[in-house]
Amino acid sequence: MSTLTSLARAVAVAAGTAQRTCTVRHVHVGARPLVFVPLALAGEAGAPLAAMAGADPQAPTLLVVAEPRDRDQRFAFAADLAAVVLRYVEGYLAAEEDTPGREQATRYADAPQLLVPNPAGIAFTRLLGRSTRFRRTEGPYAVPASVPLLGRWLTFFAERAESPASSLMLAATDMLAAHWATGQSPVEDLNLGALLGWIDPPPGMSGAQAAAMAEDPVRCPPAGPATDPTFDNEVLDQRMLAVRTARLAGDGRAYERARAALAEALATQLRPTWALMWRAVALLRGLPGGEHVRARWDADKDAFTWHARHVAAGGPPQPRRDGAVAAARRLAGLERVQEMVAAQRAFDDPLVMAEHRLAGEAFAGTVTAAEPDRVDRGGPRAVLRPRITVETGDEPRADRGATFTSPARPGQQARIVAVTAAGGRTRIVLELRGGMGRSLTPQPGSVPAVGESVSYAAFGDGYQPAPAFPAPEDTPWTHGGPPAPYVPSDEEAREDWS
Amino acid sequence: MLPSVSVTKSVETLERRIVALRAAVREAVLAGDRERASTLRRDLRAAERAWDDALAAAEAKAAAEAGAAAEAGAGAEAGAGAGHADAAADADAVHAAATAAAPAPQAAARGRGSLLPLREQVHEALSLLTVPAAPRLIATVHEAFFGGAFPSARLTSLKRDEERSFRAAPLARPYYICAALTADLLAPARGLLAISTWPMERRVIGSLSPRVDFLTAAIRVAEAVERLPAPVPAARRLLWRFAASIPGAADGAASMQPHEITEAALAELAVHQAADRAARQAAARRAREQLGDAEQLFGTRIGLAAGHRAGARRPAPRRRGR
Amino acid sequence: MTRTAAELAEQATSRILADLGRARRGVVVDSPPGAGKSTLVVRAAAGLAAAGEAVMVAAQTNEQVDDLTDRLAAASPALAVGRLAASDYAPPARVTRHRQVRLSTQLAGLAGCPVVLSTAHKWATVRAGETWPWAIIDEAYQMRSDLLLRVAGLFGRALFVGDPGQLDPFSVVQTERWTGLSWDPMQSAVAVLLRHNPDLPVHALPVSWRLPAAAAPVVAEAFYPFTGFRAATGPGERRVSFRTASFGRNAVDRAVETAAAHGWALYELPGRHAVRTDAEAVAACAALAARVVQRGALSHSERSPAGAPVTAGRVAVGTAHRDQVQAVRAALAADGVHGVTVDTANRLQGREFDIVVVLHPLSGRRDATAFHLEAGRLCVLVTRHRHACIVVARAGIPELLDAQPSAEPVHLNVPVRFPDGWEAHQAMMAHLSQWKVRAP
Amino acid sequence: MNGTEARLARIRGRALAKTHNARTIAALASNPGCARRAVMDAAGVDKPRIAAYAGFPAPFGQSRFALARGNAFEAQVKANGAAELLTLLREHLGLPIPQAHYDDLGEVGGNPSLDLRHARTKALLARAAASRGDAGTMFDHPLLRLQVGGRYAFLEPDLIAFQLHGRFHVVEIKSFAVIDGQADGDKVAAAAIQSAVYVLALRDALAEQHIPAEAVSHETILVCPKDFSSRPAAAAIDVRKQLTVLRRQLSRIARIDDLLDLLPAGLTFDLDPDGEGVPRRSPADLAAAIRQVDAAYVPECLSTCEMCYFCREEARGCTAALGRAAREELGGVEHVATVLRLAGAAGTPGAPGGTVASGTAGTPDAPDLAEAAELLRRAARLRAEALHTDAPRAGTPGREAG
Repeated sequence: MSTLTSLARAVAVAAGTAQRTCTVRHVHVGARPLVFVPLALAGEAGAPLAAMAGADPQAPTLLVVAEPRDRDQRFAFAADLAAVVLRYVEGYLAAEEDTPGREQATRYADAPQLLVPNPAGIAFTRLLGRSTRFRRTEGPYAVPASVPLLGRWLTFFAERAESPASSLMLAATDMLAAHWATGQSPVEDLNLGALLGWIDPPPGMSGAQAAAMAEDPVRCPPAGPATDPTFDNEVLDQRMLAVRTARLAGDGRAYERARAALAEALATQLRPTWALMWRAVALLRGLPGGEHVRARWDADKDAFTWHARHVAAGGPPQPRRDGAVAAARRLAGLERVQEMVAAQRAFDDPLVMAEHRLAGEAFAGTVTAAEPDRVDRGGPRAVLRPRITVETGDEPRADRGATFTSPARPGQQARIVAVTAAGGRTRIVLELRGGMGRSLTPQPGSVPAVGESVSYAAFGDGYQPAPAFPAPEDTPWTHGGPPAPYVPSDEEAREDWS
Repeated sequence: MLPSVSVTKSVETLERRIVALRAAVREAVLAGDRERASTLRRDLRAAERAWDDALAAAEAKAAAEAGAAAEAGAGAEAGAGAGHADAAADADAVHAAATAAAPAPQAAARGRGSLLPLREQVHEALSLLTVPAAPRLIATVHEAFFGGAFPSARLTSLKRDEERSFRAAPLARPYYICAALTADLLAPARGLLAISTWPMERRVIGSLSPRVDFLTAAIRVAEAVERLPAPVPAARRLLWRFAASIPGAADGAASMQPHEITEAALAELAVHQAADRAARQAAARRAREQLGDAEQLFGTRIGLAAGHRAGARRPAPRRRGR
Repeated sequence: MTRTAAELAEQATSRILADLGRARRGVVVDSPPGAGKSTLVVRAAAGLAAAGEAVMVAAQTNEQVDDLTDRLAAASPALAVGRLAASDYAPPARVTRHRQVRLSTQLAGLAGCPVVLSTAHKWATVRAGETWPWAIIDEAYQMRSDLLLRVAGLFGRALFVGDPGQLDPFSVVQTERWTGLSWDPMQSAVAVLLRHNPDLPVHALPVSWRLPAAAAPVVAEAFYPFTGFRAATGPGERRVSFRTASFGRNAVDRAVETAAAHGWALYELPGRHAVRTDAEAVAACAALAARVVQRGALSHSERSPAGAPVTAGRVAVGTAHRDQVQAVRAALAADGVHGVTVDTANRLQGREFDIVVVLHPLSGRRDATAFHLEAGRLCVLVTRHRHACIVVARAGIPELLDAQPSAEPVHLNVPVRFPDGWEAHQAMMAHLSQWKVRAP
Repeated sequence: MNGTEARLARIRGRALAKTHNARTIAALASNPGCARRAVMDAAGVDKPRIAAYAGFPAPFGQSRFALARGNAFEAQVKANGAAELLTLLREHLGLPIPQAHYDDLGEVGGNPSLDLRHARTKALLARAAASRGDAGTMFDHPLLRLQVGGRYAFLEPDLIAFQLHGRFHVVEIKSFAVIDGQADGDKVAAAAIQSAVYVLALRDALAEQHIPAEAVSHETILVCPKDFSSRPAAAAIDVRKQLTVLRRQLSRIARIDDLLDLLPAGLTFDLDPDGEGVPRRSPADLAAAIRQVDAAYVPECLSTCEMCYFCREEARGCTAALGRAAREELGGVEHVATVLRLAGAAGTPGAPGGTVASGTAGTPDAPDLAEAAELLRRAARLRAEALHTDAPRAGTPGREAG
């Protein structure tokens, strides 16, 4: 959040509809995303109750666990879900492409994308992955081979969802809230129906009215995984009881009837969210994609390729938790990615850049003077060091010596030489290096010309190399020493799923 | 979605009514209007029953036309009937014990088949355990070793019936399912059942007795498991639940050995026995001196003064699982 | 008084040095503000070197490393000192003036130096060859666990020194992925070290040479509830006098004089909610700092009983946010005052001044966020001064604290952090309110 | 009944006073700045009923599945003399084997009276404290009391454990799962502050018998299902911070008079029930009465306070309704309308950029708004400028998504 987005919220209140906080889309939306809407049984850890899943808005697959406390039925659910998810994922294992910049390296030409309604949906996916990926496929407590495989893929998606650069798994509320500001609070934005109500209210309704309507759990069932308590108490409980009763009575027909009635009851809770999900997808597709989105999606394709090949090569499932080295390495990666994405968003999107300008981390203005051919002969050899003067109405934190970067010329460094403020305007003299070719005269257009309107930021979207970490087996005594090598344990395999 | 797509007008109207009623009930609940909610709830249940019966009938009819009239019709009715019969009882049982997987069909069948009256099934289980026990354990033991399942909820009323019949005609029966008594006040110990023919020492409960009785029960169950001709999963599950709470009894459900569990239990018993026996003997002596026959079996109660009754509402129930 | 304080400190130090000899793995030393941390590091390094052990010294910033290098070289002129640095590093005079200090970007270039100093980040780039018998890690509470992971392979045993009361290291990444893990990479180097080696000896330096007698007790109570410490000097040993009289006793003068007399002043602005760069508050900070300089303050202390001029360089203004820094700098420049240090708590860590003006993190705030409440932030701000500290705040902070909801999530297997920011703020406000000067 | 109590009784009206429990006491800390909530809690007002009658029923409900799971789990770990719990305590508190005592304080001599149970709880705890561990280890359904704003609230911890040569430990049993050593931080926080309530009450009970507070450990024991099973696992929780928070809030409740003095004398939330108990007071009139007491609505209330929908409706148009962060970022300005006026209405749909923003619209009225105005105008100008920049650097066009 920033003053700019908060102002947008205020405007939304007055306007009665959500306001954009981005001019472009900063996430990748695939051509065939897999939408996954899970429901969980209240009170139990990751106990699936039902789900709607599929890549075709017209043909969702409905999965139901008639008796969620029955271990076998839960694994049956996992197997059914695996059938949907794995078939979808395998669809991306066909076409490959060369990996640019790497010799003889190929990767898959596209990657799957998993969309859930909200962050809780991601958390549930992680739990489901955790509870299935260690299962054994033979011996005691055996499950179908697809179950642990599903667990590994769900875990993969959920872990990618932690990276701000990844679009492999996204929550609809996150995506929408990142591009629009509503007239309500972030807490209330977690309600997908209310959020969409603000962004895209039904004709003849204000965003506020649409949001209010979406808060009525009877008319608009919550987007899960938690179900509405009154649904549990007044509907679900009776339906489940009927199923159990029919089974105890050993009456096959009554059992089928009761099961169908339960499925229908759950479907009523899932269908509205299913529709909302595809509306969200359509809204986001309506925005033009930011310039760096594709590069980030390429990184997602690499990650997908790596994991697919890891699985194919018989690699072990993801451990329960990161070891010392893995954790440190992952943190370093996340930190680098986070800075990179923040910069890329700003470079792609003037509205995002505006937030940095307001915060004094960037400025935009007009070039009032330029010495494109200036050469610095102070050093051992002469170097091209053009200078330009930019006049801006912004109030940047621009200290002498600080280095800035321009979205228009990301390869070029601009060092601040002088800053003079007068009458609400600030004059900033910048010395440029790089991105102008080899010779002592700059390539045409590589130095901003007088009159050109430019923007500069105190951050660049440049790539920093990953820091070096010890190998896991060299974990030092300060961090508990080398970890015991991972061996899947019986306990993990049999861990009863209450 | 439903088989009832191909179905009579009545079912469709019923379905519309059910949908409407469900919404109405939930709205009433959300609005905090309890009275209205419960009225609507009654209508809803009625509608749901009607809908189910209508479907059953329809199917039966279809089946009949297919020429399997007698069999299918009977099945459907039995199904519907039995269904609602259990529904009520089962409901409580299930809510009292959410995590207990519903009994497997065949076990259930055997349960219904068992001809013994409930009090004798309880007697069977308690006699195996040889110590006072809670309804839940009694039910589990009976299902594991005597193949009869009964919702433990039904046992709560049993003790009251026994006391009534005893007071009507004392000692008319060879045994009564009676209470265990708290050692301090000789009052009925909450939620424990015992057999009247047991010595008083066994029926009074001191502060160590729950542990001692748990260990004793573990030994009896272990012995019973060893006596079984063929392994019964339910019985081993039960034994594992004991073993898991006895130091050094077993490493895992798969690898546990009944005799090792017995030894471990005996080892801990040795630590508690003396202190527990002393407390129980003293209490038993007091009981025999101070109490009449009925009180010896069903305990005394500190009289509830009106004031106390008023103050006796429990603290507001605490939300769980949130 | 001072003598016994000196004895106390000496005892502690020699106990620590003795422990080094016995240490199997290492020793941790908690050091309250200005308690002679660097002195300890220098003595330990020299001592180990004298005993024929090679020592690698790691601090967190080049400035810290340069300070240590300077002091070590000065303390043991015969010792060959290596200064490992990145290629773009320009050594300051206080380093280059020592002939015995050798400079290199490669460890190979420093062969034969029994002591080599560098930043932890530079050390992390050194390929682990043969390991150093000893390492000294300075500012270890500001070093992050994952950085320690990268350097710990270089040494066998280590002395960890740092101030537990200051700001924890932080990350821009928000995740609970590692919460509860003993090796959570977001915790401090000392935290991870002690969770895996709970038996390591932990010492505490008992005497603060920086904080005056007026400050030590309240700071100790608010921020170091378990260890505590005392001031080296007694009441009245640190004074501030002025060479010029006040021109018209306005609130600013009264605040400056209150601080001079008592070591503390709370300059209270009328209570209201304000933007972060609250113009009045910013102006007040600038005016107070300026006035201290303009009035030609003299600091009288054990170092200079006759009094040393409090130049602009000996005055600092501390804030919570960078935009506040910028605003105060602008205001000072407008007043034509130059040389006063203005910076955020994070950047003031480890620095020392005679008089410090603090813009209270909660001043004008409507809600106290975790950031504003962090005990370490306040601790840094109110422990930079040798003589006096003037806190600028809008009225209403106690009420704000009272209305503060307590809703932070609680995680399993995560040691509770003490002191609690809320408690620390309450304690400081309660103390400061004695020295309140109301601004018009 | 002293003045304050009489006053609170009048505010509450004819309705029965809601007795506090650990959860409601813990909730005191969730929004201490809110006078409305403080007064209602102190007076023991039935907030859900009031909110519903005023037309804004609380959005909270609980699934019976969660309820059932919770009760079943507690029953399971406490079954057979708390056999499962004892195993955990032996690991965590290092209980020696002989300490396996179990006392059920759920009723006394078959009598569930709260006063009897409380008296007996105190007696047994004192005996245990005086003993050498041979007089009690686990106390099931103990009953404690705590004074909250002049009235006593009865509290029932899940269990209290006594450790030889050691201390009493409050044991809290929850049915949310601990998976790979971690649980939902908010749920643990709720459990921690509830446990802290019990620690306070337990210390009070012992203090009456001159047993020092240290006899009750500030480490409480949380018992939860492990991973995806129903096997219990235990974790120690340090509740020192929660204890200070609670003491603070309880002392505030005790100082409720300061708040009452600010309220109109006749204020009452009485529903004026007729013979059958049917309210005769008009909802509008009740709502008016509620508005007499200031609320401090923030979106966090939506998950903690039964009055939240009422207050949210009241707060429409306030920046607070957009969240604490937003209010802060909008310069602490109270009302959205003011924000927009100060911002020069720039950024509203269709409004041309800089011109309006830089214009003289929204000259701040109060001096303390001047800076906010400056900030907001700049924000509005930047926003408008960016929104009207012709070519956002769009790479791939929308459809075949980038």
